[in-house]
Amino acid sequence: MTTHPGREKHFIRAYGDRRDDGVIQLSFTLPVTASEKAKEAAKLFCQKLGLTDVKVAAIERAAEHYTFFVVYAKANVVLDYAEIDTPEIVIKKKSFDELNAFIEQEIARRVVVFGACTGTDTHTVGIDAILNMKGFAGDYGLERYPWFEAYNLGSQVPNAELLRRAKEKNADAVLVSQVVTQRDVHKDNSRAFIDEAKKQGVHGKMTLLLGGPRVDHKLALELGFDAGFGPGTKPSDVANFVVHQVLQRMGKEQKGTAFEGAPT
Amino acid sequence: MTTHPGREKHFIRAYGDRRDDGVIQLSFTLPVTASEKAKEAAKLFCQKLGLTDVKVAAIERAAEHYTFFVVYAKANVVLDYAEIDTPEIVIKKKSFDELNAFIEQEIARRVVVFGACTGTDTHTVGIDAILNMKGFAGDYGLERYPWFEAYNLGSQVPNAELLRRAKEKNADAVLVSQVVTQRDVHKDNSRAFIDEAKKQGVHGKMTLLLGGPRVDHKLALELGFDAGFGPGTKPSDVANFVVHQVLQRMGKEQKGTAFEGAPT
Amino acid sequence: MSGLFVTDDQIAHARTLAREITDPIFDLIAKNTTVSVERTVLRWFGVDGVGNLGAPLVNLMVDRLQAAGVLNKGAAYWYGRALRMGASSPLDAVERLTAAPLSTLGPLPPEDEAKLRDEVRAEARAMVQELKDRVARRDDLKREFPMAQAPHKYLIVATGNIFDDVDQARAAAQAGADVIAVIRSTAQSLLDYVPHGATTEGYGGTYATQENFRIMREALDDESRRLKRYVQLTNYSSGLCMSEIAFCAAWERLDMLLNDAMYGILFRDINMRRTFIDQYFSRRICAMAGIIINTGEDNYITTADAYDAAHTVIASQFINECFAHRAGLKDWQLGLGHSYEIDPYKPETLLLELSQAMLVRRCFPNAPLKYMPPTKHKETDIFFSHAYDVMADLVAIWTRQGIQLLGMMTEAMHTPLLADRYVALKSASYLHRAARGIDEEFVVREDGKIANRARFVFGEAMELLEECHKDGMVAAIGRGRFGDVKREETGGKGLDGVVEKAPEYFNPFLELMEGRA
Amino acid sequence: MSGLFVTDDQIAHARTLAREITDPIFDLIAKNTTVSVERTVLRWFGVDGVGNLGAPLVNLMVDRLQAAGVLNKGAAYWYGRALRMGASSPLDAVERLTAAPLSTLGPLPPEDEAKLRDEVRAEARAMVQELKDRVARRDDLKREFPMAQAPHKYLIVATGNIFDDVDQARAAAQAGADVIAVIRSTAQSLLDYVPHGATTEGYGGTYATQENFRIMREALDDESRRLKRYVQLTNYSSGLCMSEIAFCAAWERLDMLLNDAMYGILFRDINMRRTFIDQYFSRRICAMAGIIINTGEDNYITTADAYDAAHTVIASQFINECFAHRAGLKDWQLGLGHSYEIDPYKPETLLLELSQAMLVRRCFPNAPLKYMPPTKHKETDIFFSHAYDVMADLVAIWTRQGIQLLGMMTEAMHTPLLADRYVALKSASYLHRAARGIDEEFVVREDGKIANRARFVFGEAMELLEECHKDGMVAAIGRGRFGDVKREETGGKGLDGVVEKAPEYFNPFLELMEGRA
Ligand code: B12
Ligand code: B12
Ligand SMILES: Cc1ncc(COP(=O)(O)O)c(C=O)c1O
Ligand SMILES: Cc1ncc(COP(=O)(O)O)c(C=O)c1O
Repeated sequence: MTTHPGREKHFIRAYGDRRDDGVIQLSFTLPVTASEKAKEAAKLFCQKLGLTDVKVAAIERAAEHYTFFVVYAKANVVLDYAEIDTPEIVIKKKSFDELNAFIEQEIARRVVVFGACTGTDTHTVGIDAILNMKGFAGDYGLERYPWFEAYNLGSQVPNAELLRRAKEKNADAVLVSQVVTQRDVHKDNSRAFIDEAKKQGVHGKMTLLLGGPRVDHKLALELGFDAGFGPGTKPSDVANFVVHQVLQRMGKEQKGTAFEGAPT
Repeated sequence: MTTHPGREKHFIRAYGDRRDDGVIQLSFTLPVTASEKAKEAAKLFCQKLGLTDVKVAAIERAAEHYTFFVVYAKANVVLDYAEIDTPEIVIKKKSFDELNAFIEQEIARRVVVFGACTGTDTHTVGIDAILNMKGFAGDYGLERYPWFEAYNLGSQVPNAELLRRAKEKNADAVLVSQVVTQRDVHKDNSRAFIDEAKKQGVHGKMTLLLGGPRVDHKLALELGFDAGFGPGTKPSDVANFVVHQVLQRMGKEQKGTAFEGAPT
Repeated sequence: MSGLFVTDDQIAHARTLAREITDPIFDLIAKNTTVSVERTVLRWFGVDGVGNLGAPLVNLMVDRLQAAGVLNKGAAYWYGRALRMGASSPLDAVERLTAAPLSTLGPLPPEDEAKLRDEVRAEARAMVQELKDRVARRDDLKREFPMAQAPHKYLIVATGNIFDDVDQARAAAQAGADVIAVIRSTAQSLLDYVPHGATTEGYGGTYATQENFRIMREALDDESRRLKRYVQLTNYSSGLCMSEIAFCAAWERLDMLLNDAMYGILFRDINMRRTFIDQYFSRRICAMAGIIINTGEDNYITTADAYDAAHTVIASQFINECFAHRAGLKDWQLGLGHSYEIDPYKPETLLLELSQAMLVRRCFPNAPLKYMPPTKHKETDIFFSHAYDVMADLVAIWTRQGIQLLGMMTEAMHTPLLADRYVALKSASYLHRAARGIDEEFVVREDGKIANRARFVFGEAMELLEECHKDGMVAAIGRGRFGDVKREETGGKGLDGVVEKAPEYFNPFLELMEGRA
Repeated sequence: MSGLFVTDDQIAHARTLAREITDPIFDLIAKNTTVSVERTVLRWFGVDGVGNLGAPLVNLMVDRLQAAGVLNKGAAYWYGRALRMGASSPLDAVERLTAAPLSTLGPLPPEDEAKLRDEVRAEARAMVQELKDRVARRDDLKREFPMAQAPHKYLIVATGNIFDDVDQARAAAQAGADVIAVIRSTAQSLLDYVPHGATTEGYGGTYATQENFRIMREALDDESRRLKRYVQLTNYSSGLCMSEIAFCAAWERLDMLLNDAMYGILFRDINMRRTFIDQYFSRRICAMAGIIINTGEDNYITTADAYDAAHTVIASQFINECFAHRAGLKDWQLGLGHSYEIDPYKPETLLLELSQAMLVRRCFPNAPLKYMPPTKHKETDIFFSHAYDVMADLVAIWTRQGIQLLGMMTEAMHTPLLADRYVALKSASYLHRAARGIDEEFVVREDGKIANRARFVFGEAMELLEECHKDGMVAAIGRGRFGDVKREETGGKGLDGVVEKAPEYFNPFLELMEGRA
């Protein structure tokens, strides 16, 4: 990532075939019958988005009353890339061995985590990737860390049960996976989880993590979690994060310290 | 095409998975290195287009300093489909035999047309499709019409030469094909053609037609042609159009009469 | 295909193993019934509708019978008793039964018992005939408007709202879909009842209800007539209500059903015994109603790795086939599931996928087979994912799959948009058109990578079957042999719905379907 | 492959026909030279730069020699005369020659003539050595950073601006491109001179200039080092300056060149004689410089129908091969062109395309071959077009194409966007990875549709060769046998640039390249 000392401006536009030509591709369906009129509507649609040089490339009869369009057009959008904030990395991410050694020394007890795919969601592959021995993409799961004590409750676990079991073991962190996102069911369930955590009095005490393919850090924070992890998350990212959280709760590290691999 | 008596409103939005959900797909490249920051930029880019619920689905490292994005988002664009104008069809398109019989009776001489791919363009397949015997998609080319006299001069023909030869034979129509459109070279060449036609004093006298994959009727009119024909044009469309033009020039038909297959 | 990769004897041996593996399970099935089977019986007699609190009447009735400890005689028996008590209609029967103090109702005199059974049998026979008549109507329509050539392009709709589903199903049919699947709402399989009526709210899918089935089939009948091409409908029956849904589907003339002997156990943590018993009755219904079942082996390789676990698919297919044959299903009804799921970043994956699909074809030459597209390794880069799906289209036509689920380029993101289906259909049509008959152009080299891989996978599958044979299915499932998922015989949901049959257990539909009456 | 579809004898017969077809053309070539060949000679001696009005010095000089009617002695001869007149440098030679009243310069005394030729020959030998040294540097780099496995993924850039092209070429290389082609500006092939210097304006492409070649090769050398994978560069030489561009390309260490014996005739209406003579000298240069040529048979089926005209591709390839062999090119340098262009709405197109590609492989087992993607039937529906390209990727890896142009999903719309190339590369990589070795897995059935079609096409190709043999190439071209385009021997552009050689014609480079000196 380029850094921009003194926040010099760094204007960017879409790149089609030449710098700053602004060319982008769109496709969409309109609930009308394929025709010249439909094509005109597609053009207008794009113009209403502020696009210019609109080329309605394809007009496909997706069904009797639906037309699918492919469009190329120019977006007159300019961004100042220098203005986009990403936290500066302060602490380097620790490897498997480093992290275990670090926990041994600094925390001096095993870090306890509980995880599950809660609500009606049965997609366990993601949470398994984080917790199970095998891990993900060659990166070991938390069960493999000798200085972690990881419990994976599987799928369709009621929020209350996950929290109850975590409390029993005085867990440091609770990991919730949400994969089905249609009509924002993951948000509803996540909110229910946080309400339950407040009810059980653990909110703000344990580290609560949310993960899944449509989760990002921002969303998780909004929903009341301590962090959110999206697609491609490695178990070691989560392990590092949890350890930082424990240190911070122990007062050994300043809150909000940015570190490598932290969710963004 | 649905007709809307009394121009009732007919509001439409993009259809993703549900009526009016507004979901559209975009893809574009930004000249930045793939990163979380790049993803944020892509999101902002879409928001600046007025899109909401922006899901930056894919962040692909297209090259070191270029990132390709696939995005799904909601467009809050509403169109009144009833407001989009398309001419009402008055005269039905004539078949091959009908048209020949019609010319024999109403014009009583062969209709002369000249065509070429002018300028530096060498894409003859399009103009050949319109003029040559074989035609296009099972529809005969103008050479096949006994009541047409069609000359196809081929490719890379200078505008002046095409016009000169057409004038010599007192042509009814001149057909120009333009396929290469990069940096609007087709528009430049078409303007040059119209200037030349004015110079040779045939503009407004002969019917001048423009065709090609990125041509539409509107564009052709803007450039000073009598009509424009885009992708998928059939020779019979052109034949019918030219005959209507001749009739109109003869005063046998009112100018601007809308007919089936007319360019739109 | 005969002789390819493995010998006919090896394949025959696999079938023998499968038969012996399922033997103990058929004992279990013979000795037990479930609440869901009994509810199905009542549905078949025409008990429909819901009680005051929204619970289906069949649930109210069966729960009551179970609470009273008399369900072991069979709901049909009690239905007959109610009739004899003067019930004028199935609904009336429910009311009478739920009102009467059941436990106090002793047996009738022997001749009355026999008469009761005869009466109920007669009614059952009539209802079976009615079902058959309904199915015949479907078959007439199919004859009138023949289906397109296989692979039948199978597309899902999943809006949650049956009326939106209808819109999308029609659109998909117009764009070339041969089979429409209405995906069920998330976790419906864990409901121990079948929701009632037309539904407009669901997550990740639409509730499977009899009324929803009816609405959709009606729309597709209409669309079939308009397109002059019969468009098939499928839904999901695996779950706690496997046989009830099978009945609803049969009654509403569905063409296919997702119906797997083990899916509920492995992927929904439904109790093993419950599932085995339910699947049998549900498959008997499918067999009678000419429904093609789709099994779920493809799911194994969404959890386990598709390369490593390839043999589990084959082994399970032999078992699923055996369960199916023993429930009266014919080969043409066996949409055995498999899929194109190997990590596309591995080398030679097209060879591996061809090998696997050819091996499945070799083992099950007369089954239509159900081929699933890549899902797990789909990327959010829709252009890559589309290319990836295209290769699955190729393998499908190459290995003459009967049923092909079309991959969606947006698989990694959301349930399909209307446009996603259109895009998939257009490409699949191209592939089918372009590559039809390719299998007849080539002879597979027996010393090549495809053949060696097929033999290797078959060998591993045989080992797994031998293990199941030696230690039993229960043990094999306990070890996570299928889909990397471990389950215990007495674990999971729904065991309390399993009831040991009394010696006088009565189920006239089963008798009829088993050819015993 | 040996023995597949047709016999080795049949193929040998095709080669005999091709040889005899080209015999009269080689007579023509032996007896004539062209302005462009002579300009090439001067360039090789180091004449570079442009005159006051922007015309290249080589053009000024050759035009003058031609106007004076003395070009038939060869530009090298006059270059020698200028040297003897005291010219201190090639540039000085140009000036002296263009200043002197040439027609008045009679022959020198015999021993001086001989000495002049020796001197010029010595210089030519040195320049040839310098060219070889430059080429050796390229080969070193190739050894240091080996290329990826074939098919080499060939991508085009076409911004019109060489500096933008560099950006895009680097991006494409980073995304996996193995060969970068810089598309020429529209109609450059009709320019009877090679533009000079770095250029930033062009339509549909970027001007082919020596400086542009240098800039791009330098960038790719750098990129090859960074990626540790040699990235090849290609450009276009067909046209009125075929041999000059070949020289510029050789000097700047390009790896390939589009170079076809008939493309200019058919697709650019360049005079036949002119083209035949130019192609020979240009190919001699390619042979020496280790440049792989790419022929243009694929173009035939963008104008003619790909199904109907399949045989014209094969026939032309035999002729192009013969022209190439006779110019000293080795099999490994023959990127004979063909393509995946059959209308995708026809049935069984994958079988047809496989048949054609396998037939080409069968006929030219040792040539790398250059495979083009679908273009003509591409749709503006980018998702369909992408699927269509993917099948061409499959055929490319299946038939072991050496060079594969990647199809662009936006082919029907615009010259490629950066993203289009990325999308194509990612899918092609997947296909190459997934299907590598598939040809070794299967035996083609000799009684199948693929084999029958191949035999049919080969048969038609033989008929066409027989016709060319009987009536001559000129007649066959006159009948529109290739690409549906008809051309006359004395028609087209550039005939006035053909000059009959005088008996004392002198061209030391040709002597060296033909092994005569
Ligand atoms: C495998 C799969 C299944 C398997 C699940 C098996 C299992 N035991 O998990 C089966 C076949 C059973 C299944 C069923 C269904 N599925 Co499903 N399934 C998938 C599929 C193909 C892959 C998911 C996957 O395993 N990804 C791989 C893992 C490693 O990635 P991940 O989950 O994103 O996890 C990573 C990160 O997100 C993160 N992470 C995830 N969780 C957590 C938690 C924490 C705390 C942290 C720190 C990190 C973290 O780390 C992981 C590693 O990097 C996806 C499509 C796709 N390609 O994405 C559809 C998909 C998720 N399924 C979908 C649906 C709709 C269903 C069904 C509801 C369909 C139905 N009605 O029948 C059912 C029922 C599921 C239910 N009740 O929940 C939809 C969801 C649509 C949406 N956005 O809402 C998808 C997207 C398919 C689609 N396009 O329609 N499915
Ligand atoms: C075939 C082809 C060629 C052939 C042309 C052979 C020939 N004799 O025509 C060859 C291989 C020689 C060629 C060369 C080049 N091509 Co070219 N070629 C194509 C291709 C694949 C198909 C075009 C075609 O034949 N379409 C079929 C016909 C029937 O469709 P059509 O032209 O649209 O015509 C229809 C209508 O538009 C209409 N119509 C057309 N003209 C007229 C005129 C009138 C009066 C009327 C009424 C109607 C009408 O009716 C027709 C029937 O419906 C397209 C890509 C594509 N798939 O579109 C690229 C394409 C057109 N080529 C392209 C380019 C850049 C070139 C080159 C410049 C590349 C280069 N630098 O080397 C060269 C040089 C060409 C030149 N100097 O003009 C680009 C143009 C990009 C742009 N938008 O500017 C395209 C789009 C490819 C790409 N994506 O880069 N090409
Ligand atoms: C055999 C089978 N049954 C049922 C289902 C769906 O069941 P549920 O509704 O439980 O998600 C699937 C899903 O893929 C399946 O393969
Ligand atoms: C052999 C050959 N030469 C040259 C060209 C391009 O030539 P031009 O620059 O004339 O378009 C092509 C185009 O496809 C070709 O195939």
